[in-house]
Amino acid sequence: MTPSEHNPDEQTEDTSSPQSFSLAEAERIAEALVFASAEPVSEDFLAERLPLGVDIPAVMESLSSFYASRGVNLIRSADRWAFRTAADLSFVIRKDDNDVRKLSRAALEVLAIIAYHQPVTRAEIEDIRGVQTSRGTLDVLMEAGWVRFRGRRRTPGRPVTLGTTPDFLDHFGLEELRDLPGLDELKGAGLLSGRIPPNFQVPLPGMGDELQDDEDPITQMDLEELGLLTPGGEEEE
Amino acid sequence: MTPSEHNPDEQTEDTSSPQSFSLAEAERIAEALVFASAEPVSEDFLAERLPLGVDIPAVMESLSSFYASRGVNLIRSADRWAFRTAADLSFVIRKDDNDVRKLSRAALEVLAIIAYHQPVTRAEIEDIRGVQTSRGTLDVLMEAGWVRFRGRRRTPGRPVTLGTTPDFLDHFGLEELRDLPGLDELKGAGLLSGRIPPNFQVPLPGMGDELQDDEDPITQMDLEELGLLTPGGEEEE
Amino acid sequence: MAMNIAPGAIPMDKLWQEGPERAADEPALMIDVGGFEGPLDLLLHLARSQKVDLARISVLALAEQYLLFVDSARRVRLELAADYLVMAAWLAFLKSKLLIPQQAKGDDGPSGEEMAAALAFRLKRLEAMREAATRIINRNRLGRDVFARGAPEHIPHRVRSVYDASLYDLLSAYANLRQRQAVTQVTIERRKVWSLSDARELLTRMLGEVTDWTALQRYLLEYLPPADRVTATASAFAASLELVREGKIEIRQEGAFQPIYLRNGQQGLPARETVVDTF
Repeated sequence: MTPSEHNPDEQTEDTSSPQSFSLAEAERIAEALVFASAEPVSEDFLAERLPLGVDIPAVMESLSSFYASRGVNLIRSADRWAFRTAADLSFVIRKDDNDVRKLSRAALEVLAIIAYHQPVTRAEIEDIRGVQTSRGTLDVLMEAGWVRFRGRRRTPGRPVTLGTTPDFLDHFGLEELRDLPGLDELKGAGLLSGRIPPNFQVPLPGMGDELQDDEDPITQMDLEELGLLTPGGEEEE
Repeated sequence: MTPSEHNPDEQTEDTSSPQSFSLAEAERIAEALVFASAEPVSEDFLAERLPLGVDIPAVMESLSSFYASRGVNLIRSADRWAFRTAADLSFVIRKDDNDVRKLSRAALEVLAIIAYHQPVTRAEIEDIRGVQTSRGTLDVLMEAGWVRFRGRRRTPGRPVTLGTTPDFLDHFGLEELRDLPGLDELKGAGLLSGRIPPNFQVPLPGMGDELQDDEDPITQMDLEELGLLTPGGEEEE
Repeated sequence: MAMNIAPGAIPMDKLWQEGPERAADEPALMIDVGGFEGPLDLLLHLARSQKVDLARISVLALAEQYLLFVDSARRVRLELAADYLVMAAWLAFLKSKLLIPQQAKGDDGPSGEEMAAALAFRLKRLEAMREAATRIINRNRLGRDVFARGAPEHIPHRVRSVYDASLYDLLSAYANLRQRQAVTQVTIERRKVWSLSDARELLTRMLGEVTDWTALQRYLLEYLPPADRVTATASAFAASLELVREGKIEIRQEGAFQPIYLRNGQQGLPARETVVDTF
């Protein structure tokens, strides 16, 4: 016994003429489309499925304020829409088998730096943290779908730049990057303004005692060749 | 501006006394629980999570009639509750049923080789992968619109060379081929791990569309030979 | 003395009190270096123990604390990663600059005060990022506090393409493949050496904009474990020759076995001969 009555007259034929298409009907369709999906849905996606001329932002705003007080809210994140349970109800819904990714402290720090400083290169991340990013830390963030390669910096070496994804915003309940907590204060304090003035120099990481894969260690032979050790020379204390 | 206002007073402390617990609040919780659940939800399940004394059937009936006219309906089946898209809207939801297919690992590998090593011949792909590429794999990539024939190599047998399309760049959010991460970035992201042979290299993909010195353009004849055009057929762009 | 702070009242204090009565097997250091994410993290930790606003920390005191820490680590033969030692050398250099009264202005790069300010800035920035990270992670998270539709009915797809794959999928497929195909090599155990490029990087970074003659190696070697000194000296020397050849630094030595002085090459001009055009 399905309560959903099938109203044949709602399936209007002349969807091409916008005025004949009621706002309520557009809301029903948009609601159904977003509700059906676990992933946020872009306005483009909705536009493809709604009749031409429907003011999608208006429809979504109206729906969103309608749901604001309910147990399920319509949320916008990175210009995509999704239904999410209301945050204040987490205490009832919270599941025991909560599959939220545990992040290491390093990964969390790198994530924050990428979020606030994007587009940011790996070298800049290391400059901020003062330590090399261990292999796999970025991998964890990329696998989670929160961090992506954005492009390359147009500087010598063309280093790859990193940034966050729309899924990052969705996961942390942010509508857009400007909603990052404390962004304005950090900016105001000059803490996001890229680089330290060039005449400031503090040793950077990168001196990890592990050899890079593209270098070979200096051998005894090399040192002898360079005249830095006499052949068979003893080590000095 | 997140629509989910956190109303502290909604999180009433004395959930034990049913009369203080509003019907609206019970509805919010029930709604969120049914929404977030992967399975249809039994009334027992709801009763465990709602304060004692809440009349669950009444709550559900009220919710169900609320949703009856909306794009999403709350339906009961075999004493369990679930949200379903309104039946009359299935035409929007199912508009195009071609679900997005995930690329197979083989296809991803071939695509990646083509991206990094282009222009590349089929034999070279097989050389890199160490296995034969099944016909279907390339077809899938062509169908996706990410791979195209570029030309012919001026070597014996004049093998066809493959490359990526502008759609490929578009889909993967790259501005140009040179944005593909290089060896250092792959390593840095933890995608390449362990000891890497010193001669290991990741090619820097070329600038794209222009044919290289050892490539000839593909002709009408070639396309016919490749079975992509029926003899005398028109060229499709 | 009534004001005497009980030993251990400030946890960090334990670090600096190497009581002679300490049992030989007792770990002398209460700080686990492994618990720190590099020297900057350690510095931040030390700075916090000064219990003042980061903007008002005494960088000199901080440098001294850090050097003391490194010293005590060396005394108990705790192996410190090169990162920590490089920072120690740099701080020793900074300390000497801070202690020497400022010379004629403007002719020899950043003053000790400017360098100290840069360090304070970096500490502040790192701390700010830490706080930001905490604020992000404490937001309502999807799947923990806020939930998506549990039984989605339809997954919308991107416009146009029937197939989906992310750049990450693509890159990891490629990396895996290439790695699989890479010939497995016999790995020979690494000798503990400072490679030429280690040394090169180190010199470049430490020298920075320092334009006056400095015997930088002296600072560095002091903080290296004896076993590393030969290799570090050799590599640093070879690297400095390379840098001189490229015009990046200048080098001076008074005589055999005298300290080697280094300074930034060409006073900021690019290494290669630059033709100056008039525009």
